[in-house]
Amino acid sequence: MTENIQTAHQNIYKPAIMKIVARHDEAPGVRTMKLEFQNPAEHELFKQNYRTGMFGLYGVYGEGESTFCVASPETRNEYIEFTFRQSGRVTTALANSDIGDLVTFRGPYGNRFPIENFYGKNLIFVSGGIALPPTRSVIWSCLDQREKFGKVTIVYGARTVADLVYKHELEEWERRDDIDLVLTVDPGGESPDWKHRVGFVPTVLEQAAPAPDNCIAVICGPPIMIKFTLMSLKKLGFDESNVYTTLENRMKCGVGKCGRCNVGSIYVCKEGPVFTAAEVSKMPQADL
Amino acid sequence: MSESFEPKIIAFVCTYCTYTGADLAGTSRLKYAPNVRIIRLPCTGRISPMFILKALQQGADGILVSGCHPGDCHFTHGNYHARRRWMVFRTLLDFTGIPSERIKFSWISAAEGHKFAELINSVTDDIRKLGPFDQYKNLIRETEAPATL
Amino acid sequence: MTRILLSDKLDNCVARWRKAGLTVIGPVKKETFSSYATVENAAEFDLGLVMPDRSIKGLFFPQTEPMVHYSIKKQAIETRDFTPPSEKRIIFGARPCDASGLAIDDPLFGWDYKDDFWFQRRNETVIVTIACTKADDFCMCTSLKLAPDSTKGSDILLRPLQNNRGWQVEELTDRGREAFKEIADLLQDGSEPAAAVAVVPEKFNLDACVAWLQNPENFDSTFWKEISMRCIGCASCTFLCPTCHCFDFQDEGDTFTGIRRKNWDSCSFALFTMHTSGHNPRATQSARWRQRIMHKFNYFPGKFNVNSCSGCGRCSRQCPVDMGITETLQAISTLQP
Amino acid sequence: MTIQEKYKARVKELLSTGAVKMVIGYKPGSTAERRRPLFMRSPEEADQLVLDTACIANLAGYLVAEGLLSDDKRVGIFLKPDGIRSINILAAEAQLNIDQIVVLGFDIDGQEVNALEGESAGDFSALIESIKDHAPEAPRNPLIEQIEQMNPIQRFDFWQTEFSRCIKCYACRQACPMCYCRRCIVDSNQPQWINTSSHTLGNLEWNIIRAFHLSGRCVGCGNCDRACPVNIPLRLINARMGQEVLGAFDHFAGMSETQEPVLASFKKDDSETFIL
Repeated sequence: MTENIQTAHQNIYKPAIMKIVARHDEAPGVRTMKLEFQNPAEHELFKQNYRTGMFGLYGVYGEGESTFCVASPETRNEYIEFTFRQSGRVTTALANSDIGDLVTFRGPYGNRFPIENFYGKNLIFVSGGIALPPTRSVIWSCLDQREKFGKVTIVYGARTVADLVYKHELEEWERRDDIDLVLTVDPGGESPDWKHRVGFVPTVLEQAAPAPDNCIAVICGPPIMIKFTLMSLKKLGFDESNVYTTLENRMKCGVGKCGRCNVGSIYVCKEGPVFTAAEVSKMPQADL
Repeated sequence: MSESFEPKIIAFVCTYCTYTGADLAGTSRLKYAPNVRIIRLPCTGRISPMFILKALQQGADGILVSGCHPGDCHFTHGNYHARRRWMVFRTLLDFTGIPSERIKFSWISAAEGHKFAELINSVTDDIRKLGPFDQYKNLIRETEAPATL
Repeated sequence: MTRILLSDKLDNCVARWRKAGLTVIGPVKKETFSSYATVENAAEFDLGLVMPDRSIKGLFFPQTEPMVHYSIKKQAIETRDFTPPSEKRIIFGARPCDASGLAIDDPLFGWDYKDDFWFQRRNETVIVTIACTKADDFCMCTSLKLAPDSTKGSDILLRPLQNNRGWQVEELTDRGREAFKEIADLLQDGSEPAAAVAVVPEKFNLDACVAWLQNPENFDSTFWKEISMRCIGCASCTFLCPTCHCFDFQDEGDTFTGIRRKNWDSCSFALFTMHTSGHNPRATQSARWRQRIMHKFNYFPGKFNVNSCSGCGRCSRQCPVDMGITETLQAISTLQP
Repeated sequence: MTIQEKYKARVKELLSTGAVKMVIGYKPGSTAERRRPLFMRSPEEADQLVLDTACIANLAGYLVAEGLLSDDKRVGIFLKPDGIRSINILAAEAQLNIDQIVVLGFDIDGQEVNALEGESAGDFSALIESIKDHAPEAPRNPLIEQIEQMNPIQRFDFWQTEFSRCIKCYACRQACPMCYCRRCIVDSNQPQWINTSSHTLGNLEWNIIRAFHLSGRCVGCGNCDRACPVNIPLRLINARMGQEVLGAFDHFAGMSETQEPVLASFKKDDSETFIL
């Protein structure tokens, strides 16, 4: 938990100005942007504070701010990458921004993945659709210090082949022999040249059957996928306290004041977004 | 002050009649006041009262709404619907203190280039005489201050 | 022997404070509506109100407030901060429930990240509270373990004299003492007794309510649906509440220049928590009403050790369908925890 | 038998025979002069029913609450003539099926409450007709006259003073049976037509747009006016717009379930004196 962080500004709601230095279309309507700080002091603060798992508020002046996780790992904090699907007012404005344009960033906020607790353990990452970005920052945090971990398995699925994000990284991971990559698409979503699996993520996960001993699972996806993946992991013998996930809720302030992101008594922006499955199961499920 | 005041007027016009009329005014080399910014819409039926409020919000001093004569609508009756809407909206604005002299409505056909030029001149003159819409502009200025009370 | 401020000296006090550069604010009634407003002389005060219709919150956390002015240039964005305006103020005649509301929200605006918009105003404002000698059907401070003469959040507490000629002065903070130095010679010693404070009957057993709310099983109780069935989902309860603090950011302007603003928002609006995907964690009005009650009496005290309610009763007083915290907690206190 | 007892018996009968799944009425409120909406699903719950001169709220808005009528079952509701007009409009705008509504009609006449004959909305058409006929000579609110006497600058100032109090709690919208949109125009943000902030400009825009959307639909029940926590006289604007559509288009909102909405219809000879 971070205590008494004050940003460089007096006005805690004033964002940093960022320049878009790269952008990449991941899937229909889904885009990744790479941002660089314009103010060195703000960048320094970010470097000091950012840990894998935290989120930020990305925005365009005149339109507003939206919450996304930081998709780049703490081991690469020279820039910020984030991935979003164009759907509302802010994401449309972001999607219309080009390389060289200026956008805003506020953060990093929230808690982190306790990666040092994962040292020496096997890791399994499970994610679905556009929920790969939060997992991806953990994956890279671990791959950048690969020797500290045991076996690494990544299970990733999307509705269709086109909906898979980070395709170039998936190829890279597939080529590496120190990662087990299991890719799947929902039945009916496969293309003629699809060489990987077809089936829902939880089913594919059960087939991959990772051993629960000395293993940490990081899962992220739409609520329905999380629900069934958790059931599968339990079936496989995983302990809830070894399963990590990140919650996403609508946020405006990011700093525990605006009052909308809480699930029960838990403020996702302050106490989250990273939770263990054990913590999530204690939350009022109707509020998720 | 009133000598040098040049009003900002926004015109919402339908593309089939008034816009073509404006075109005709242009190709006929008719001279008219440069104070009007024209926004072209498919039909007067598309001109929502929201547009008028937005124009005022952005600092317009006057507004002109214009379309095809009754019976001439490209979509057969868009302008009949618009007419009712304007009637009601005009009363509403009047009742809330937004002077109806600042919001003008007209019918201009594609052949009425002269009427267009004359109308623009007379509307500009009228609004110029009324002066800037200070009451509304004060409200816009006030948005920079935190709400009191 | 206590220090006494006589009512007929009040106008002098106001003049003195104004001369010292303070903005003087107090309860003012205009036609059918009352609020805390800036005054020029004491005659404008209406100190006989049970409480103004609007709470004191807006003076520290305005309903809409500009935060950043932006103008987008070709290769740069220029921003101008709206730092909270520096203005020394004195609020005369605040109600104890309003003043406690401010103290309740202090930890929220201060945890980890300090909201200077709030704190600058808090630090520059002296709050002179007058103990209540009358209450109405909706007052419920006693049920919240506060009182018509609680000192929480106040810098000075005035107790009305029995003979109605003035007030006993109780200085509580340095900030209060400082402001009253200006008028030290207008005070006098006296031994007139203070009038009895208003009788506010206890309307529910708070501890029983909190115990019920803390039981996780009751989160899914059908009680929530029953109690909130007639809720129409407006925000009059949250906006009049002295402690409700939820807000929203809105950008207003055109593509090139405009203002990012902080506006009040309310948990009773359906769009408050709606995700872009269409998923809404609090999809029904009952879930939203549950959130409001839970937040005030379970989540907030869990974080900051204080209930987020000061018992002013405005939520029930103004509700278009006659709901409110009182009714809900009265109903809860009859339930088994 | 008082009207309250008569209706209580009728409600019990409706509920016990299963003719309706719910009856919406009134029960005592937190003070002597307040009444609360009451939702009765069993005959026992009808014991709380009150019907007296304090039952002034228009309950019609609850009928369009999500899911209430989606099962095709019938619902009973206590309505005054303005409420009956409201459900006529809701039916005309395809928001509800009027056959699902059992109207328990009543009218308040000074200190007296009278029952209205009939149980389906159509039974009251003669009554509404006579209200319409008397509308032009009904006493106008003197404040409307006063406002109309003002010059535009005074009128603008008058409304600014009123609107400056607005806190955008949307109680007016939520209390209004006609404001059933799932997403209100002020909540639509692509584009953001009117300012959501409650500075006076945003308040003015909001109140103008709401009044416009209610033109020719408002039945003058006064729900918005009563709901407003800062006492803005919303009724004045809506009443003025009601006079306008009656005068200009002979439109009286809520005559029947088949009445065409005034702003979605037209006559070729509508007045157009103001058009250049």
